[in-house]
Amino acid sequence: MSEPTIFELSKPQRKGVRFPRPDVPESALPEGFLRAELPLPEVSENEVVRHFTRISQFNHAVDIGFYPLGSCTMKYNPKINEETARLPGFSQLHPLQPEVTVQGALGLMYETQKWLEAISGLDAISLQPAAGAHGELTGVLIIRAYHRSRGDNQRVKMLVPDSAHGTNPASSAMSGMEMVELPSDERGNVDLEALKTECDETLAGLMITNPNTLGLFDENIEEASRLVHEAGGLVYGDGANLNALLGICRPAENGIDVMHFNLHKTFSTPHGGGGPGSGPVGVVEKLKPFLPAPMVAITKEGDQDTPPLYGFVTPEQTIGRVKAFHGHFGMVVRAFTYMLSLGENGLRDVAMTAVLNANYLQALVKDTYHIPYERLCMHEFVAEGAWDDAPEVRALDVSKRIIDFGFHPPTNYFPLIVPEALMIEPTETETKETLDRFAETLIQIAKEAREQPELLKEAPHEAPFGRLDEVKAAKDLILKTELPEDYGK
Amino acid sequence: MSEPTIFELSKPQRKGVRFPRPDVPESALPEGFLRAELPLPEVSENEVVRHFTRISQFNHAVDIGFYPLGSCTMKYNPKINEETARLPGFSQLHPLQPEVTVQGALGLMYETQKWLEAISGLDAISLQPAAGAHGELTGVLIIRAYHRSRGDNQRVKMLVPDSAHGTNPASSAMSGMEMVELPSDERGNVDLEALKTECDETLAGLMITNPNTLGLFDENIEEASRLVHEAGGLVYGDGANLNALLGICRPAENGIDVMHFNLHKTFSTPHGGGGPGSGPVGVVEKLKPFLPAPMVAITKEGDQDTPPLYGFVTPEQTIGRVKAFHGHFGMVVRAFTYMLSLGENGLRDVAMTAVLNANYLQALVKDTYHIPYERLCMHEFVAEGAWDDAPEVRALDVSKRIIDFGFHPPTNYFPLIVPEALMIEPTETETKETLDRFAETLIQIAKEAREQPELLKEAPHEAPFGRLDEVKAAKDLILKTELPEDYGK
Amino acid sequence: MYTPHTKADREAMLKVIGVEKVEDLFECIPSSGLFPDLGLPEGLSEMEVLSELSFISSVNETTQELTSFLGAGAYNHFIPAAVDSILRRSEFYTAYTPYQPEIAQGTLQAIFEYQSLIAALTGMDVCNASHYDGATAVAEAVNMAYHRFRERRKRIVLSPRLHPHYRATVHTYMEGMDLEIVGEDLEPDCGTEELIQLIDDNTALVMVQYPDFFGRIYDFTELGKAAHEHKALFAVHINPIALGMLKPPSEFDADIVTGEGQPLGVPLSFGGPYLGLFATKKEYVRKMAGRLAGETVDTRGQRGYVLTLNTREQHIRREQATSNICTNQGLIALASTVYLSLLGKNGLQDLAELNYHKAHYAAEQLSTVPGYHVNMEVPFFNEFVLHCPVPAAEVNDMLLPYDILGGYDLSKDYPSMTHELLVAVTEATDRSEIDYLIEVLEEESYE
Amino acid sequence: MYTPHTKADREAMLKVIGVEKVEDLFECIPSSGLFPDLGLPEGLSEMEVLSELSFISSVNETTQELTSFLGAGAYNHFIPAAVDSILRRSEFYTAYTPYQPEIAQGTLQAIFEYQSLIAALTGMDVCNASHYDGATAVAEAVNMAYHRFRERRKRIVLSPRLHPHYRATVHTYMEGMDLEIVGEDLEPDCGTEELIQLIDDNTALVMVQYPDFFGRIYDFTELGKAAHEHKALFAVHINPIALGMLKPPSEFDADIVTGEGQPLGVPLSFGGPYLGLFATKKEYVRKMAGRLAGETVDTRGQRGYVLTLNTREQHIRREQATSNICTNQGLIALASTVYLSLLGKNGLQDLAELNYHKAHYAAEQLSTVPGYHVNMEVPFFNEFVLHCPVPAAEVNDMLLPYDILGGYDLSKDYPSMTHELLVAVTEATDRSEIDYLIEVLEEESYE
Ligand SMILES: Cc1ncc(COP(=O)(O)O)c(C=O)c1O
Ligand SMILES: Cc1ncc(COP(=O)(O)O)c(C=O)c1O
Repeated sequence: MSEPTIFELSKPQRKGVRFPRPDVPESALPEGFLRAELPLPEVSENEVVRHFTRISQFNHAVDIGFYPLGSCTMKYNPKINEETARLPGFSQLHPLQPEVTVQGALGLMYETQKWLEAISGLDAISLQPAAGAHGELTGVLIIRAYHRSRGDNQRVKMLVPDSAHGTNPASSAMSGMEMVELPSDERGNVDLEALKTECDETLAGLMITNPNTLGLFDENIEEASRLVHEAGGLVYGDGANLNALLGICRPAENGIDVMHFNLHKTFSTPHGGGGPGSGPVGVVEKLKPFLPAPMVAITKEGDQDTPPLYGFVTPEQTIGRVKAFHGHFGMVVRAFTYMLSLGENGLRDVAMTAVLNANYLQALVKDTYHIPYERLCMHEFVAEGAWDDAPEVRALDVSKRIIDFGFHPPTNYFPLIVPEALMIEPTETETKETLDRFAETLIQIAKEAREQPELLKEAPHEAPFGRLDEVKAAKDLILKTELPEDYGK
Repeated sequence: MSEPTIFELSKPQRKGVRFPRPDVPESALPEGFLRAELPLPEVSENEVVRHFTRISQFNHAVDIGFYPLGSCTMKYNPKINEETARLPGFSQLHPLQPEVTVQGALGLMYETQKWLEAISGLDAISLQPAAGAHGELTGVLIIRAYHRSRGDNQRVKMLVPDSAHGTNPASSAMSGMEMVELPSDERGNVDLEALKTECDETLAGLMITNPNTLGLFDENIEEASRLVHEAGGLVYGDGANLNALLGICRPAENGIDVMHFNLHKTFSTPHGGGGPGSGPVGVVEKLKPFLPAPMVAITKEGDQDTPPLYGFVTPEQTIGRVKAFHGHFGMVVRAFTYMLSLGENGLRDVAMTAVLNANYLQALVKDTYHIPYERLCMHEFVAEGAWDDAPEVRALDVSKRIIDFGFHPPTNYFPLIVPEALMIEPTETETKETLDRFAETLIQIAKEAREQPELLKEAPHEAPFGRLDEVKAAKDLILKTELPEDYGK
Repeated sequence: MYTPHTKADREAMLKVIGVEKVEDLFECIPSSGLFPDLGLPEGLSEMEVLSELSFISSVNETTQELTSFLGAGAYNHFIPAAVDSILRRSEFYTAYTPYQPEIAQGTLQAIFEYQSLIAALTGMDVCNASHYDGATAVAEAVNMAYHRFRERRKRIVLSPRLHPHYRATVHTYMEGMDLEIVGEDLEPDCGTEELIQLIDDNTALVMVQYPDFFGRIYDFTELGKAAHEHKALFAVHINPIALGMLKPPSEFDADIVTGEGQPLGVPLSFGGPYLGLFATKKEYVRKMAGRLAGETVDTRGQRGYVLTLNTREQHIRREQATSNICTNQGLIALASTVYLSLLGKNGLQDLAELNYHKAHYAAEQLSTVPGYHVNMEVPFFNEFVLHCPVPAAEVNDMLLPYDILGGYDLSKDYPSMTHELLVAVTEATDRSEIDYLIEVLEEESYE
Repeated sequence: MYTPHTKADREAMLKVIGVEKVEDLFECIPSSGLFPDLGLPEGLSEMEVLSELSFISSVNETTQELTSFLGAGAYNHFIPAAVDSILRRSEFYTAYTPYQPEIAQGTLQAIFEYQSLIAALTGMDVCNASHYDGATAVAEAVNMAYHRFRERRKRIVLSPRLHPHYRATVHTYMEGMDLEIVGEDLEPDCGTEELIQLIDDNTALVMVQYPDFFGRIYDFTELGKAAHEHKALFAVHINPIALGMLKPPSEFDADIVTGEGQPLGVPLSFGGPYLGLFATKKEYVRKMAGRLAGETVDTRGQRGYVLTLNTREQHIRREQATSNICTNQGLIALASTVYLSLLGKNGLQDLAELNYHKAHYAAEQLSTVPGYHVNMEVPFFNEFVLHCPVPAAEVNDMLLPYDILGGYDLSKDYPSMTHELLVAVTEATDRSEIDYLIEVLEEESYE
């Protein structure tokens, strides 16, 4: 099954793509600056295409089958999005073109900001952040800048529930905040008592994920927000799970002051094997001046005859730039295409169906897998992949065995507050038949765990590769193809 | 491994792609003409995409690996061709647009005609035929029309060598000709003695494939043409194997009067899982008036300031239309892209490398596989896939075993004049390493044929499917998904 | 350009072969014309080629840029993005005919589903894996009928409202067969009764189009009966989108159904590649040309598919084969398969009705323009004949500067129809485009 | 729209859950704001969406339609068709981070090859699986250096000719860290000696760009030495195309190399998604943020790859992690991997030289236009500073009506450079476009 690396396919003098000879006189090359060797592979176009085509088939993907990877919202990525993002009028724009030449692009960004405002109830949106974690950093920096602008320099404490995604504490730390972890209560909500004790004059804010990473709507959200606000803090919402709330309720109305959106989750932009994502940040009115620069605004109102003029503006007290240029425009085009396709009712239908699917699946498996916080869930739920009467078996083994049935396993070992977690997010684009087959598979595996545990321990059996030795990888640390001395000379 | 059919994935009321509601007032539908049921599947876009993505992976293809299917020239299909054919300025043209609005398309067709003329030495080209066999029919009809135009109505005999592809005799028959089979001589050439005895006043022509289906350049081609011409006949060239001759020699100079090109072989347009192809036909001067209508010509010469005006014309004594509109334009764009990429030297390099690859492979395996007509070959060669000391094994078994090594098998059982034929055409886009691995595989299989014949008989072992029961298929004759009575009601 | 060998490769290979240089491999070729100078330019890099082709393509004016009412056998329909995203999978487009079913189940299952979908749509029992286009499918229908009667029945009755290109193709294909092709010279407006009168016991085939070349919908029950009374075959050429709402031709007891599959997700592409649909009754399956996928099982008990009934085909039967077809329209058939799967029952029905409503709106509006007239008596689908106050060519010439393609000038094929334009309206025609046409016609009044 | 349930499905599912209607699943949500009216329009069909988006896109003027000399961190390069044909494979683009290596070897091997290619190009030991873009890669370099010295060294020396957006991003990222960022206020034309003077024992990092923001090529050997004498880290931000001809930064003993990967086969796309390159020496691998693929074997003895050294990352280390990066630029890294594989050694070298020659031709020609001047003393790659006779903004405004994007107005970032335009020339710039620019400048002479 395994495939040589592109370097191994190389042979000196072989050529892939060529370029024309210069149509201008040649200039002297800068002596002393030229490299002696360029150790890149030399492969024909045919072999390059085959290589990547072949290895692609080693992957599971949404277009191959069910992918209930919790917290990642692996929904169907509509094909029309891929077409619109590739329209030359979008893909062939330089980011520094004069604004008059890119009014379509700016208008599209402006409209996307408006849609996200409507969905979240927030007052302004920046499309700059490149992914969820980037949005978090942006948001926390906004919180920091807000307090500083008011002379509240002592507000450096960021509260983060123990159920939070790793990016939340990491983002707080990166921004120079001090992170304090909050426990969850027995219903999986943020523990209000613990929160109260932290509500002092050093409080910068609370980072909360809602629905939280257990897939539960935090029933304390409004009370928690109230407490934080009363103490002079701000509430950051991790919007990774917004898929559950589209058109159901608006986070701003639950007290969220800053929030990031994951266009690569909620708004169907593809995950790309790890990225790119897009993590726009929205804020309430009072935080608008702190948004990163630049933002898109109407710089001259239109009227009946002329459209408005769009342009980039810099918020007065901006935290500055968080990246070059102005966000992952290509992803914004895809998300905008998706929102236009769905419209208000379609968006609401997404949330309702996502939640329906998760609850249905939970109902089917809850007698077989222990659900530590058993309630009606939102768009996902967390089960335990271990049983007292199957002591050898761990959640990882369950996951590997799931592979044999043609499904992608759930997220493993997250959130950390659930031992042997299997975090299952079916998304709204899956059929009942798929959910039924997946539930049957889980139930069968639970049985195998007791009766034939080795089936799980040795899984996967049906995948192109068996389990990979992670210890060896970390020990040997081979992080690139080692080339012979004379390669590329 | 196997996958439900699209009908089995259906569930009433499920929807894939939708259309807008009418933006015009609705009219009464024509009563009495409306259908009661429409038994089509109802599947979501996600499930449709998954279905076809999954089944696609059951296929071997050029982009997956070596595909030495003799006579089919399974060369690499450059990706740029796919882009140019999809340019809106080509893909969004209606075939009946006024000529002034499609000058680019007409010019491209005209240029393609000129390139094919230069390559073949013929004097005019029609791009109308849809595939090789369609070109054959066209060519034979031209020959027929030519004789009839001269009052030679008795010329109805078409000579076809026994090594010819099945389409050759079928095309002659379809045109109303009488087919007479010619034997091959001991060097694989057309048998001149046999040919001579058929050279009478009923002779319409000779259909010859050169290089022939043994992969051999017919050493008698010029003599055979001379004889046919002397007897008042015409020579039809099956251009399926033109890949061997690009820039090497021009068929017209060997005496060919009519010939078809396979753009889907020689000129790299993809084979599409069975088509579409494109089979332009070229003719010598005296046959020009008989070409199918319409053809592209310059209808008004240009000068320094204005480009020429291109338009469709109808040859005076045309055989008529062979299809609607004017050929497989999308394929012509791909072939033209390919020719521009290669240029004169690139074309010659294609032929030289194709012939080099075939001879190299032949040299590597000829001690193991009997080559009935052993000579320097052209772009392909034919070996026998059977051995006296492995009586159970047939060429088919060799082919099925080849699958286990990740290669597509050669063409089996063609040409008919070689028992247990394995017709091997590597093409020019394959590397020496691939040819070496393939030769090793063939040699290993020859060994297995003696030592472990069941390995061959039961092959393939590594493919997604085992051998399929062809007898059952022909007996049961299940040619579509049988639907329940109430499906689509 | 796409050849991978290094100098060292080439030398090693020549050594194995036992010749000195590549040129030596061609010594059997008559040396006179060897290595000719073709007078062709040097090759271009991919970047240059793309820029050249982009330039050429930009010289054309597309149906997106223009307001187009052209149909006449090729229609501007919306193609969902998922269709091309499947076609671009190189497992499909860089494979060939599935000769080795063990590694071609993707192609084979797709063909099987294509056959199933077209059979379901047309109401027929079996469908082949495609012909080149609508025209050649029609020619093959004639060819099949002719052979069905062992070449003894010589009369073919063709409706004058069968697409003129298709009829021309029939003539070319059957030129050597000495047939008597009748019906084409009837008045373009003739009824089915006039066709019925042409059927006799020497008739092999009666063939009509549905909706016909003028977009009209007729009931062919009587015609089918009449053909069958003379034991002739009855064939109907269809527009597959229309069958989203209309009775399938099986209800007229058609023996053969052909169609142009282009409307099913295939770009206009200046006329090709398109898709020849061909379906028939089970009893005629062995008479039908073209490839067929059939269901079976593999050695592991898995359901699978193979090409079946090969014995009908040219590679086995050679000169005894009815047809010579080999390469067909595989990838285009796949496009239509994905398209029909995506639309499904409701999508296709909605689409057909949308076409119907838009065309009727256009026809009604056009009838209000002084001097123009549309016959609304006979039902039509998404195309209709517009009677103009001046020759149709003049109207088209007048419209072109407004970036409007008015329609197809019927006088090209029907000399008596000098003032008639064939106007097509699909879901891709915006109401505003229709209104724009009306506006221009009103402004440029001939009254 | 993309939800598949039928009414019957929904009812059956609700029954299993034990609620009556879907709305009941949301009862835990404060009812005040439940099911709000968002004031958003109804959804559109795919056909309508495409037409809407096509319209919006057509309002823009593209770099193909215009003659563009814009660079400044984003470059108009030719992208071979094979790149997108691989990116469109949904096995790649609809997968996520390869958490389950047994069914993600496609992604993992591609990352491993990406790491290998970027390491080979830069001459560095290890490369991570990407950052968001050049700017964030630079910020992460600063972040890494800061943590490398356990937050004790507070000085960061940045060249004023490091891209202004990158420097701005560093400020934003490091805002909470109390750093002393120096060097930016040096004269834009300063030499490396002036940077050397800023390095002290409190310096964590010295960072330059190569070729720099003005396109210039300097030898950084001395600078690297100076940094290392103070035990500071030395980082170089590169343009990957330039490394097709230029010495890799490893020859300056760089500890960290960052880069903007956009030129490697990534469309301009109005600024993103792009690709942050990040490579370092083996000794710093555990300090580096971002994902890493490492080679290993599976239970069947097959070579394979896994994400390794996860313990550096946020999902394990949480607030102790140096960086918070999670989702990265996977697919864009794949694009660059395919691009570099296609070009290979010779292709990249030819391309670099082609850029070089074209830019030098343009610079020489521009120098002949009265009033304009290019400093040809310092070597440059494919971009250079054009001194204009009037403020650069005026020149740009004058050129726009000619459909020319003249270049980047440097006064936006360097207030003293009022008359300077940053002009980029790549292989995608035709000689005729350069000549056209010259022609217009000569015609619109300010002399
Ligand atoms: C709950 C949660 N928050 C934040 C993130 C980080 O988002 P990103 O990966 O886009 O940086 C994730 C990512 O999976 C997440 O699940
Ligand atoms: C020698 C030869 N002639 C003719 C043909 C028929 O060409 P096509 O399949 O394009 O109709 C073939 C097809 O494989 C062939 O190999």
